[in-house]
Amino acid sequence: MENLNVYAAKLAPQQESLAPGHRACQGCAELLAVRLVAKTLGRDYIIANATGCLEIVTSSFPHSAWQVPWIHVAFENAAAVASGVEAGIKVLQRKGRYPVDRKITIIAQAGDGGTVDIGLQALSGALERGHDMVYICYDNEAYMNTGVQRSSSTPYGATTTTSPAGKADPLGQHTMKKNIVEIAAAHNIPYVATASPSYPFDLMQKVRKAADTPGPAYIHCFVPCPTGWRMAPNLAVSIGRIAVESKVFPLYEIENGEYKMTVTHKNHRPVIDYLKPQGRFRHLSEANIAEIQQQVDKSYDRLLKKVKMSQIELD
Amino acid sequence: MTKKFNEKAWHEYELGFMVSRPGCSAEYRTGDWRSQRPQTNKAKCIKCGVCYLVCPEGAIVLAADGSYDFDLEHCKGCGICATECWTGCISMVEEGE
Amino acid sequence: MKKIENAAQLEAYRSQCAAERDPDRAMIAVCTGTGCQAHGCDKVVDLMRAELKSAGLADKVEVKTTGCHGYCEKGPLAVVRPEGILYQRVKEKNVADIVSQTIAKGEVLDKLLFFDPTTKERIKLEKDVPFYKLQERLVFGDNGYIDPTSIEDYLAIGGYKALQKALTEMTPDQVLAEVSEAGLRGRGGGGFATGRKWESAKKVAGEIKYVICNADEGDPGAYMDRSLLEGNPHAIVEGMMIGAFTIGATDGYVYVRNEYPQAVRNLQCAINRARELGLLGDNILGSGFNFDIHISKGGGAFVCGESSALIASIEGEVGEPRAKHIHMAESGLWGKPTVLNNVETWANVPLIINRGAAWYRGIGTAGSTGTKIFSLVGKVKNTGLVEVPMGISLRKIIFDIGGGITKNRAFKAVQTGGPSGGCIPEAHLDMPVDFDALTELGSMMGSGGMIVMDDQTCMVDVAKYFVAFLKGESCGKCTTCREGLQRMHEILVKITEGKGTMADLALLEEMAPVIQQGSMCGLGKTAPNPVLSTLRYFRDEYLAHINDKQCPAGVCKALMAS
Amino acid sequence: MSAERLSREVAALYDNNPANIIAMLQEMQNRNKNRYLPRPELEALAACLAVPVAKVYRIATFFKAFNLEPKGEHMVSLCVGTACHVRGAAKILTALEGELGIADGGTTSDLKFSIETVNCVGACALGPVAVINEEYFGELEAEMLPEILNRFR
Amino acid sequence: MIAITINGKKSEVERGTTILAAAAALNIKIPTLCNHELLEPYGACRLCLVEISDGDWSTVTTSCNYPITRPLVVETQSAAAVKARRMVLEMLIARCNTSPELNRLAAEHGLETSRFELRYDDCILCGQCERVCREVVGANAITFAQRGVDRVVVPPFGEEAEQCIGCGACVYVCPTGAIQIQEDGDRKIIDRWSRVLDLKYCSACGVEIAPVFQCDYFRKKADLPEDFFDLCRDCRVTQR
Amino acid sequence: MAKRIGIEVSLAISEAVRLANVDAIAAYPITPQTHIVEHLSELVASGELDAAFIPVESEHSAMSVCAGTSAAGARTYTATSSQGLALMNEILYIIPALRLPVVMTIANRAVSGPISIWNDHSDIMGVRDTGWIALFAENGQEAFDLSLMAFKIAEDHRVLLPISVNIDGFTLSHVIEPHEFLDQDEVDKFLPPYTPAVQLNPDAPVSMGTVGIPEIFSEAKKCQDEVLKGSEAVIKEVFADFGERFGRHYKVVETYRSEGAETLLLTMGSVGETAMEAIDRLRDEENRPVGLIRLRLWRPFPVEALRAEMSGVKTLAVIDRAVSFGGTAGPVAGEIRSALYSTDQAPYVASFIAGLGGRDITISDFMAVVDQAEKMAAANEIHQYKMIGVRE
Repeated sequence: MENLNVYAAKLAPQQESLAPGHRACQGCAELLAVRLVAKTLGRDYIIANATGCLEIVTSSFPHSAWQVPWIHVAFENAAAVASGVEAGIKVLQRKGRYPVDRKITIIAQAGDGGTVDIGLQALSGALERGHDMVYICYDNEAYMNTGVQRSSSTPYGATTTTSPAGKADPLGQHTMKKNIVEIAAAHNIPYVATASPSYPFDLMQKVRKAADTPGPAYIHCFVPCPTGWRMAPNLAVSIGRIAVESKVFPLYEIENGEYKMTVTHKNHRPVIDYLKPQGRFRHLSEANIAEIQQQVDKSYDRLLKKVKMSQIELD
Repeated sequence: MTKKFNEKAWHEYELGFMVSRPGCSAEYRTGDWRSQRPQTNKAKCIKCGVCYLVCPEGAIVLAADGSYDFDLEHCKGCGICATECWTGCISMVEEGE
Repeated sequence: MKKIENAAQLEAYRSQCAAERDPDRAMIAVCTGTGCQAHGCDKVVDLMRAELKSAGLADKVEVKTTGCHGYCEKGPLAVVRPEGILYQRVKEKNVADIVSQTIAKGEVLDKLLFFDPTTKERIKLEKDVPFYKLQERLVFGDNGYIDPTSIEDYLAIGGYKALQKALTEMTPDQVLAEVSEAGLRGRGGGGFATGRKWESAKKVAGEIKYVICNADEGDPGAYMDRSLLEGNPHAIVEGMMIGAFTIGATDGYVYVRNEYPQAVRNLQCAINRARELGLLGDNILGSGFNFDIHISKGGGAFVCGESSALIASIEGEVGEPRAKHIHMAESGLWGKPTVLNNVETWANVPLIINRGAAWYRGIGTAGSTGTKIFSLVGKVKNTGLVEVPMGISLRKIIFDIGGGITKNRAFKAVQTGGPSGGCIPEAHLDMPVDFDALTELGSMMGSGGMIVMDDQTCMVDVAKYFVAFLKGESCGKCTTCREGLQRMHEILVKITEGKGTMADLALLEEMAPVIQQGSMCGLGKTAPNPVLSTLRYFRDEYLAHINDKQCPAGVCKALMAS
Repeated sequence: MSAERLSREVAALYDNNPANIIAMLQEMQNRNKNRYLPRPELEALAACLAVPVAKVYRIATFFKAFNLEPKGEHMVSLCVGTACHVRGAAKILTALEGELGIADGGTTSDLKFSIETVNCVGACALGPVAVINEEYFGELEAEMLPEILNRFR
Repeated sequence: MIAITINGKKSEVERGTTILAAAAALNIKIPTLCNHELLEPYGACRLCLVEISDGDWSTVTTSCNYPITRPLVVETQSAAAVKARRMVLEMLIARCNTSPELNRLAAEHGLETSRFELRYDDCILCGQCERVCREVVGANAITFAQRGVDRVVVPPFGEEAEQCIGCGACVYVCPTGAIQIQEDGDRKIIDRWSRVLDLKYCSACGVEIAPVFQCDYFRKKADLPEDFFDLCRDCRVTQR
Repeated sequence: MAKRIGIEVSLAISEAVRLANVDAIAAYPITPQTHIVEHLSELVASGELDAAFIPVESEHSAMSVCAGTSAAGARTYTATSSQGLALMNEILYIIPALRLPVVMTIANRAVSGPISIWNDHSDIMGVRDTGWIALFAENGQEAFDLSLMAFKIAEDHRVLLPISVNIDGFTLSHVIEPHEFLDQDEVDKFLPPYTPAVQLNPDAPVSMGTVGIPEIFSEAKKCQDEVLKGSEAVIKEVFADFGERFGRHYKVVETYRSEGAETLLLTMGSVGETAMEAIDRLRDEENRPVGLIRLRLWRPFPVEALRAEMSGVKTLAVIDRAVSFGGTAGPVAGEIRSALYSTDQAPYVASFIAGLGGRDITISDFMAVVDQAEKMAAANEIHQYKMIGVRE
């Protein structure tokens, strides 16, 4: 799907269920991703939103950017709230007290903090219970809402306000980004995918698939944050593309256990292309970069192996 | 004239302080944030819609001729459209120019 | 020829033409319609002219090659005027006798006269032949008197008088009132009130409007439009001009079948002659009315008989119907207000203007005024074109005019309304024929095809035939029409092969309303009619195929062996 | 004549107006001795009128009047309209196909004959009827075919 | 503005709004396979049948091309409408049983199988590809051809679609997945249109940009410099 | 009217929830609440109750799921205790702010540490200010009746607030008592299905839980408080309606033999029954003018109803079952002092803390409390609280 580009863009669903006037920063790829999700789902969906950038910028009283039902309860429980909405609607439909003429998709959405850190338990619980919902993590790789503090999704070598690179410790973040996608997949749910608004059709197709899949689905969406990543806002989409082209953020899906790369490139860029435009990596030494290149290659190869393995298994 | 939201008494708000006007954020003008404004050279526009799809604001709207206009009420001037444009027909110009 | 600039000049020229054509002068009118041509009329004409010449009668007796007289069964036809003696089945070998006996001596050749099988008598005069006697040939009758390539012939019998009257003595509103009052309904099939149609188009403001003549006579078994176009093209031109004057149109189009080359030629000739005389063009008869007519040749698609497809085709697009929720009176050809009527409808217009609405209403029934031309074909003795007042019974048409069933076999059904019409059984033969009665019987008027079937016709096969026809002619745009007809055909094939089940029958009946409701244009909307009407009246034949594996009429090959 | 010249000439006859494309195609086909529209001619006409080839191709395949393959010198158009059908046109078709050794829609290898079935030639009284080169042959019976065809052989 | 009631929900619409659009505005979905909001209403698939009524009068009609010109009551789930849609779907799945979208709709309408003989076509002739190529892209690379049961969408003459720029708009709109686009080595292939296009790669980073033909097409259309597509968008910005 | 059945109180509560035809239950097991949710999941599994039972992975999620189901428009129930309630704490604040009428049974239990599974009121006192309506049941029948009435109160469109029905862990939850159940059709008449004022429905989208900027935050809190206070009238209405229908009458503040009493004991929860024994003995054997007052409604605090019972009362001995560490009194006593402070002839309020972490409070304990309270009153002793039975 992703080798579509021109004109298909024009033909994407025209309906917008995310209104303008939200207060995201210039060039916020998270809001772009959300807009694409919204386009895909039309009007028949309900959102449970975790606390975070997305919640703040879209729901500043007395305004709301949402044209679909939306509920925000707390930071760590979007998955739980969504699972409640799902269960509630299902039972009301059964009892004839809720419209049954169409399928209503339940979306839980949170940032990386609300997903990989504080919300991990609720996420795990909801996935395990098998609710028919889609959990979307918009991963901008740090706690941006509170001022760019590190999360367990912050990549190795990135500087944040709580993993700053300094004289004594020139690296920034020391730990490897938590592989939440694999954690989600480990719940044996029917659909898990990575996505990026830089590949809008791939993203939209995955959202559609996730919504149509009975049972829980998890989408991990890579959303460059010009503010937190310290880069020019006009590059937000571009850097997402480079992340994929440089194997930093491969786009793939795991459908009923089967791994599949959804976007592949014949030629790959070096990670330096990805790191260079971003202020958060500016302090890295050549050695650091070489190390990151190695890490990226390794995990990409590992992923390819999984793809191969899963296909052999299923054959 | 209805009261502004910050002039109402405690009992005049909606249940649970919810917002029941879907998408009313559109009333909020984010265009003021902008320092640069996108401008299209329509002669080079192939009307492909790429700019429209990648705008985080949803501030690019289809025009009658199949090309696209900018909703300057909301455009924050991020410049993604100019960067993503297939033929480079969008350029960012300083506001006030 | 100098252009005619006003009514007086036209009147003068008409008188001159009439004078040149003394009605009492001897004349042999030979039908050169398609039927007679196939029977070799051309050679008869040539020979006749030669004989007359050698007999020295060439300047006394004119051999007029006219359009179709309608009695195709008996062609070639020759009418000796002024007496009106009808010679039928005229062969080359008879020509010498006609000239030497009838023309020279005034003796009637008995063997060429019509033989009435019931009275066992020979009938001398055309008007006394049963085939003609019961007809009322208002629109079609002139065919036998004029050479279609001669505008003067047409003028001589009062041609363009109605135009003259409309342009010089009436306002468009008056013309409209007359047509509305006459109760003229579209002869193309729908039976929509012509006055209402014109009125809608007239009401819409606009400098550019169009009138269209639908001459894409696609119904197999119907050829009255062809005969009119070939035999009396000026009547159509005149009708269109009156319509154009009424609604304010500046251009007219005749969309005519490519399969009708003679019609195209004669029509083109008529248009050219009218132009030469200034009857088409700018400031017609000094009235300020400008109008011209163009011919658009169809590419051979039955669906182009459907108005929106026809318009698409004129516009140079494929003949695919478009949704017609906005009426073409508002937005038709190139988006402009358009009135579309078929050949026969247009040909009725001059009559109404000449003789008045009250007179016209006196013919036919209250709901369906005037006459209708039917093409009476199939297993009937007197095949041909018949023009009868609306309201006459089917039995009269088939048995009195048509002479009954060939080989005196039993009548089984008559199919009217073209491929999407229906088959009407014996029980309803006394039904008066008009728009509403036919619809009620599950058939329709259509353009006037009337195909008679005898007991050797298998009705399932007939249904299959029509569905196959429509399947082949569907443009293929709508799922319901394209897939539906294909599936109906599949099922009917199954039944005629003895493989049908009762479930198939149920499925047919389940599909039919969806094809009717779900299709965009008239073709699809009416396509299930043949199946529905045969199921309605001849269900036992279906049951015989399904349950007994037998084809009662002995048509379906697969069921013959058993 | 080159396809370009032909199309220019024919287009000019109809005011170079794309609305007359059907008439132009009819004209071009009539001028072709095998009464068909070769691809280069369709492409040339499209170029000449500045309309997409796709459109010309669509029209040329939609209407039955147009052939994209060469047709025989003599077109045997057999009417299978209702009146002819009830009078046994199907049998005539079978006989005709046998006589010429080609199926409906086909053309003999020597490009002498093509068979097409048409829905109605408006000569219903004569059914079953065939038209060969504008000449009508009515009240056909299978036995008559060899003689009729021989006239054109 | 004209008052309209759809499934009991009332609203006012501008004269000429289609029933489908009016329903969508009320968040009532009417299934359709040939309609696209950016394309002219076409009315080919006939799946969007609904029942409309005005007083005593009622009928089943397609909603995609029915302009509202007077107050109407519309029922999208009336017995007649659902029955008609089910039959349309039964016809469609008999033609094409490989489309997930179609099968989903069929299941939604309670259809497990079709009583008609299966035909295994993958195209349902909705014409979205043809219209998109013509109306939106303007390439006119493909067209309907023939008619009736023989109707197909093909490149002219049934050969390689020489005007196809490989944009994939047709792939995107195809409701049955009948049109696929693949990258195979250095080429982009749309099998259905027999179209094979060589790819152009960024001279700086080596990532593919688009088919050469497409680049040239746009270059000419937008009057761009010869070397415009030598760099990909990302390199054009970041290599500065 | 149905017959009397001897059944464990936890099960009786489950039956009430079943009769309420609840739509959704989200719960995490914790002693001593477990019997309630176990029985409910059985009822769901057997088909006797058509509801979604969502077996969540924590109490935090239990309450979060309840937020979801209730916002979706489902009648929602949960139950918890102690640590579980504490873990819910964050969400407990948000539920009333969103005006979601969740009903929760709290099987009251001491909060760790040291860890204790036994009964006291430290769990509910810890969430006192979250904005929930809180009712206390004294016996099984009351627990059953209040559980039914809780839905009616919470879902009243004038209220739309969550409500907790507190029952003492083990001492009430696990005892078998005779209960008079109600017939389903009677209950259905009393409690029709929940019609939400707002629900998450794409046909009328709303945004719930938007960002509360300073310009409106005080108004939001004021509103919440006013609605909570206003709910007392609705509670009384529902009590009256229930009494009329089923013959069991409840008040927000109950008294026992308080006529002419100069000293009143004040209790919440099941200890009231023991206290009654003590009062009987003091009245009948010692002829002392003592009585008992029991708070059935804890939030909103029934200030007026309490004051109305104070005429002639000289000493009020308040039994608290939780400690307000470093505070001025036991949490209930503190409230009561505050409630009576500005009234004419306010009685002397003695604060006693008893029965922590499952420690028994005996009849003689209560009798001793009366003695001690009267003495303290006489001396007008200034004190924070006295802990009963603690080894010093």
